Amino acid sequence: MTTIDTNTPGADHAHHDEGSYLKPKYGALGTVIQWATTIDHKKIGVMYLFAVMFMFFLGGMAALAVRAELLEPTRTMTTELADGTIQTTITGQIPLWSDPDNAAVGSNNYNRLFTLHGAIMVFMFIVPSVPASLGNFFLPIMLGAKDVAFPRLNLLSWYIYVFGSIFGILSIVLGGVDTGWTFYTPYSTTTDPDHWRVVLMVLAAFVLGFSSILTGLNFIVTVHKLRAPGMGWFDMPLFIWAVYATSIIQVLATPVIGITLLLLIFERLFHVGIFDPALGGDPVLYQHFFWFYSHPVVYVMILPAMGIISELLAVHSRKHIFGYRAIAFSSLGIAGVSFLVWGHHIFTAMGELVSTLFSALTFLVAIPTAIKVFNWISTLYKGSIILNTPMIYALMFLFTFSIGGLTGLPLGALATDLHLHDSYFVVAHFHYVMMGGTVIAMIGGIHHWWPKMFGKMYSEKGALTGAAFVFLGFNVTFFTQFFLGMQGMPRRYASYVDEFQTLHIVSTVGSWLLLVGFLIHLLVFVHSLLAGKKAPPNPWGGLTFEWETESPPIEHNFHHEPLCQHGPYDFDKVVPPHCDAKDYPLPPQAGADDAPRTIA
Amino acid sequence: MNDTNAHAPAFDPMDPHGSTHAGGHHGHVIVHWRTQLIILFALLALTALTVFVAQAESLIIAEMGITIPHWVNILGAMIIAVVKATLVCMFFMQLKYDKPLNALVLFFCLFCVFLFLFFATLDLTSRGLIRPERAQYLVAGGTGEGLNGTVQDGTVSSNPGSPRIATGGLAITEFRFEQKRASYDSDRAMWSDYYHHQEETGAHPHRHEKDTTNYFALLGYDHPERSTEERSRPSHGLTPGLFAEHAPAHHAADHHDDAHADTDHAADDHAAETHTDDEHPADDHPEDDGH
Amino acid sequence: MTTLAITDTIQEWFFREEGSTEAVQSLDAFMHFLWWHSVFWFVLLMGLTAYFVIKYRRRPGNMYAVPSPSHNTWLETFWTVVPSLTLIVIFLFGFWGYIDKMVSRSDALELNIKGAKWSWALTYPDGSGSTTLERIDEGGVEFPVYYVPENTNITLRMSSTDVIHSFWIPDMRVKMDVMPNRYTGYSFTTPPVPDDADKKDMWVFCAEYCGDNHAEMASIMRVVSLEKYEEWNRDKLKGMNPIKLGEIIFKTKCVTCHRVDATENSTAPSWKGGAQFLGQTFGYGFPVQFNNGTSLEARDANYIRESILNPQAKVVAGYAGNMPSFDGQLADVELEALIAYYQSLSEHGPKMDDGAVDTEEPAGESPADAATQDSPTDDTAGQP
Amino acid sequence: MTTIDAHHHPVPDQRPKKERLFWKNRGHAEHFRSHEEEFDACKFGMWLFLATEVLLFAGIFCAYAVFRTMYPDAWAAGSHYLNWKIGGLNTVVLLISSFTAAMAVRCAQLDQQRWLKINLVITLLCAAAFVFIKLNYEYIPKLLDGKAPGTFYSYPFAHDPHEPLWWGVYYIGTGIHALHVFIGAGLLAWVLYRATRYKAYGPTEYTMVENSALYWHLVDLVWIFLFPLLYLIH
Repeated sequence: MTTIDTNTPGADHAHHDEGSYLKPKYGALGTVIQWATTIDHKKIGVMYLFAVMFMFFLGGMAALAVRAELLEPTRTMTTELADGTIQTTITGQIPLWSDPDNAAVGSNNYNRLFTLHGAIMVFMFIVPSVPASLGNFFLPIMLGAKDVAFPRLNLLSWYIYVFGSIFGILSIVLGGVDTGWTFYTPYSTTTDPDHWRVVLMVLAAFVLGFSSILTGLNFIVTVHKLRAPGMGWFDMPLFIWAVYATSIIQVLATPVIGITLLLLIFERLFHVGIFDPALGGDPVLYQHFFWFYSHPVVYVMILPAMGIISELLAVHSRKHIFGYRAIAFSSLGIAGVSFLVWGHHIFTAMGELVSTLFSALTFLVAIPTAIKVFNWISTLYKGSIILNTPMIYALMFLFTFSIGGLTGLPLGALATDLHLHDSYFVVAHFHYVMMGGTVIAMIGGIHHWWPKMFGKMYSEKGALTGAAFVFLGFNVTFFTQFFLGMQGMPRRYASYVDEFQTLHIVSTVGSWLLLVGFLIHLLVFVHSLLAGKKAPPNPWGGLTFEWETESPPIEHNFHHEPLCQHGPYDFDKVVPPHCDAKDYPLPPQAGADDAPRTIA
Repeated sequence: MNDTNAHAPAFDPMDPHGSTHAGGHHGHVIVHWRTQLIILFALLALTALTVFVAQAESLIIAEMGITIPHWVNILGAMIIAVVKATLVCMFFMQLKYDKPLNALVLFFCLFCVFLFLFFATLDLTSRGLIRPERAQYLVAGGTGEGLNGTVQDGTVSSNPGSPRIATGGLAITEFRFEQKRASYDSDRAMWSDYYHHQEETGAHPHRHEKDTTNYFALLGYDHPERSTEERSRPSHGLTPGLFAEHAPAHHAADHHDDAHADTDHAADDHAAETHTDDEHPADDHPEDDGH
Repeated sequence: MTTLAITDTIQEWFFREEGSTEAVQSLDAFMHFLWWHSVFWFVLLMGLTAYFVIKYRRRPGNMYAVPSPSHNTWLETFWTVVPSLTLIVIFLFGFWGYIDKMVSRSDALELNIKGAKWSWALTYPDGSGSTTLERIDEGGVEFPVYYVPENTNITLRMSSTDVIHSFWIPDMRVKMDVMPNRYTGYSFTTPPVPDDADKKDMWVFCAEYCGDNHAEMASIMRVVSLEKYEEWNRDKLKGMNPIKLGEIIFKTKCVTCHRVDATENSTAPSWKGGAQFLGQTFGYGFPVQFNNGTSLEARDANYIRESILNPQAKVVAGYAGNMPSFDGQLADVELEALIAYYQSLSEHGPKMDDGAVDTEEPAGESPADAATQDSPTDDTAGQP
Repeated sequence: MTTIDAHHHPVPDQRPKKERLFWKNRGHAEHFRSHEEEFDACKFGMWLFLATEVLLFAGIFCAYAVFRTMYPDAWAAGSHYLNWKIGGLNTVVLLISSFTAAMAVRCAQLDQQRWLKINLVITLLCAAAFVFIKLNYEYIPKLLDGKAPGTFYSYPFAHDPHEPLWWGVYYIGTGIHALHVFIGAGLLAWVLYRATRYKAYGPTEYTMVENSALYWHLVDLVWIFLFPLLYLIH
């Protein structure tokens, strides 16, 4: 892919005088207003990035508190009582949550904490994480477009996200909810005597769903209508394919959670009874509604991460990705199959017939996923692999995601699921896929694109140290939980029988290692922003469109409308733009007629 | 997808989507008003048809005593609805003339709807496959017993502001019935009010199952059956003159007393029984669910 | 030998001990199969990755990637079809194990399980409940114990009185959700009692999140020999001191919320006479002020009974009153035992003179009465 | 190879709003290559949005199907309380409005400004009539009778203990549909305003008319299914 500059003077260079999109304008206040009202997909993407990182921090703090509580088998985190009695706490009281008026209701901080962790991480962090931040920033650029199809809609969905998050945080700050992020009825319709906390949290998830829908809709139209001239469907980078498949799921599955949560709100406010056994409703119907969305949505979480991995592996081993079409179609395949398998979350609640059907269908998902992994590993074959931070993260992803995928098998098989369901095994599996998959891929992606987004290089040494801690901490934290689950430790337990304590301690220590890793990454990023070296336009020698613009990109992305002339992974045919040909020698087989092209 | 452009022989790399070939708006179809009008009339006709089918089905069952399986009713209505929806999509929404991509969106979304309906309904109806007791509801209608905030005296629960009420183990419908009954001096007065109200609102007065003394017949209505799963009964509007011929001047309480005197022996027994009940309305009320 | 040792180690890591019945062993074997299957793929994939990363790392002489095909239909077909075949096998194994747990044997002992926040109530076919309570570990926590005979087919018929729970016996490798609106259940065979012991204890956990004390909703299923089971069955309630029996019931059903000392309770008043909670004094014989302005000179047996069966009838002033009703869960003798225990905790307790165990039912108690006497407009009048 | 000239950053249009929004003066957004492409994108986006709406209603239809299967008697009794004449009248009203909405698009395409407005007005009147009929002949009398959802149910003479559930599904289904009627009418009113004030729509610029009409047809589509399900099937 190249932008061919024929140096025609004048009108062709309409955007040449534009500066970086980050360049502040009209003074401090003006800059703030400009960011707040921007319809530039890059600025929106960056705002999303910081927002989801903040949410990750919040959710992570809750997770650390949960792990700290589990150091001891007895319950150590209780509410302060009205008469002033207070029990030993490890994590300390969270003042806002000690509601003396409600002490009699037995508010339970541990339950609020894991709900907080789950709700924040799922609805506010991981669903919007990759598509809304990196996707928003890079999808139009990788397509060679100036913006997404509906820029104002994009801004709208950002604000919907903000308001949804505010609702959610408000609900937490003003007392918290103890429903778990799944809001299972009838517990969620009976738990909160004041109503509005649960309603607020459910409303938050409902509102956030709209943000998700609008972003997905925007991306689908963008991919269909705004590809650069010359870019056919199979010239698109695989990251685009992944985000495209993600968007399909977002558009088709999210409305169902919309109506589900709406019904839940009606249930609470008007006691309609659709999910309430007391009125003839059915609580398992709620679970069907919920998982019809929430299973596809785990692919909303993981698919973009898979797209990132395809990019990282190809670029950092300078190798054409193996089985391009297989990976592209497996993304669509996963999106399609994702609608068929939601029942495997509720094997213990469903009838025998449907359980069996869902179990059989569940294994279908394993096939496209396995295809992707095989293709990624084959891409490494005969590559020129550099072990920098993004690549290390990509390899880490292969490691943890394989474990996550393989541990899905006993959960998909009926007999074993009856034992493992709702145990720590599920917790571990979920974190291996979501954190070991999505979060790790996202960190890799952020490192990969950091120079492009902010025009600064980061400290490679620091980042690698952080990666080591994250890898170690992650595996220590969650691998132990597989054993905990198989041995009989149920999830969402504030206290447990003594024999599990050793493994819990190991797991908690792992969570501290994880914390150290993330803090190191945070330092590296802050250092990079403040004192990082200026980034060249194409530090890794990538071939996709984003590496043809400046770092950071100008306001309208490209000086000229780009023209797609080669595939995104033709490393053996093309010298990457802005790169010196001697650093990127092409193989001798490249042939005279297909002479290597150097692009300035 | 629509990558045919990209690989067609006449592909122009400057214009991958063929936007300039289309040349302005000539690709857009302007549907003739006559076509649209015909579609409108077709839709109206189909609406009439679906109403007719539903009513005819009721009539056939009631008049000829043929029990048509319930799904026939549903299937007929749904087929007509699908035809109507197709017409709207094809012509009003112009899918017929549109890019196939938009139709594809609709089809894929309908496919998801189908999956959703199919599996959810299948699960909730096949639970008792291996052990039948698992399919049954523990309590018909639900009692709310055991749920947080249930109380036994009919007051609102401990959740302040909650619409949840406690019914003392009764289904909400039963609970309201008992409340109503308690507010009347006698059952007869209550039923009289009921039929009167039914007539005023134009609804068809079905005999109520609780109306064991058959005040229904006493008051001159003789249309005691209602639709069930197996069998549809004609609804209001298809038995013209039903009220005109039979409706008695039942508004005053004394009328009921007259009617009461004429009842046959069996009904009398019932009535007597109920009259005793009136003193302590709740004592003898059968507790259907035993809760 | 080594293979066996490895298998044993894995078994220990996975499930802590050898599976005790045939069904459990076959499930464990399935899990071992999945494990080795996963190990195979994982080692293969990661081995290849590591090999490629080392072999093809970027070196001065290896700046470009050696051209290699980016697509191979045969290879891709191969690695699509082969894993799919193993998936079919895994599905079938899972299905068989599942059906085995769902179908009950004709000779099975049917146990009725009722889940409530936050305790399990188990009823035997003869209608008796389980009231044995034993100290299980040094943590000082006591759990209800359910006796079951060894080598017996058991079928569970489970339901819940409030929210969804899940009845999990990790040692039997099976759980099923407990629903408030319908029966669920599964079957299993109890393991034999080990030769060197007279019983085998199995944990029962609630696996579906059900609120505040979800984590405390545990019980013990104790497998004993058939003779011991029958003996225990006979002696269950015989000649038990009502106070003692009340204490046991308290520890089975009430202890998730209530305590008997003034220090540790978090959700509900202590039963200790004179205990302070929300500015009110609790305990038998102490005066009480209600939400609706009325009061009682001294808490009596009638009041206690009503509070257990119909907690919302009179709610103590300032208290949210979210105690669930235990109507239908307690036999009369159990109820009286509870009252006796409550009395024994207070200095105002009976000196054998004030009709402590007054079994006469208070007037106007029946639900139907309550329902009909209140007209709709009066709904709030009688509210606590 | 050729250089592709990027679209110029447009100089802000200084003309008064009325002139700028006149359909002949409307350009296309900068990031689209042509007006045609922008139109296609908007319409495609609208269809995707309609797909989400269909799935939103799928939840209600699913609840309907499940409970109809579980409590057929309650459903039979419930639909008897509804008057098919009122439902049928509303169906006719919506079908006519759908027709006029489609005609509005045609008028915009043909630059028949007067008829465009007339069609839009008729559509809006139909929307108002629909809401009026619904409120006046259905919701209000039924609520006064006590036929309310869930525990608000206070009608004493139910035939089946699950009738409150039926009313729950009925009110939520028709209520969310009514909400869509309001949203659709709002869109069409906006179109009417711009058509009147700016003559904003004409043969080359009618995206908004088309999309609003599509939304309105969806409202009609949902009702086409709700009508037989709620009123006709006993």
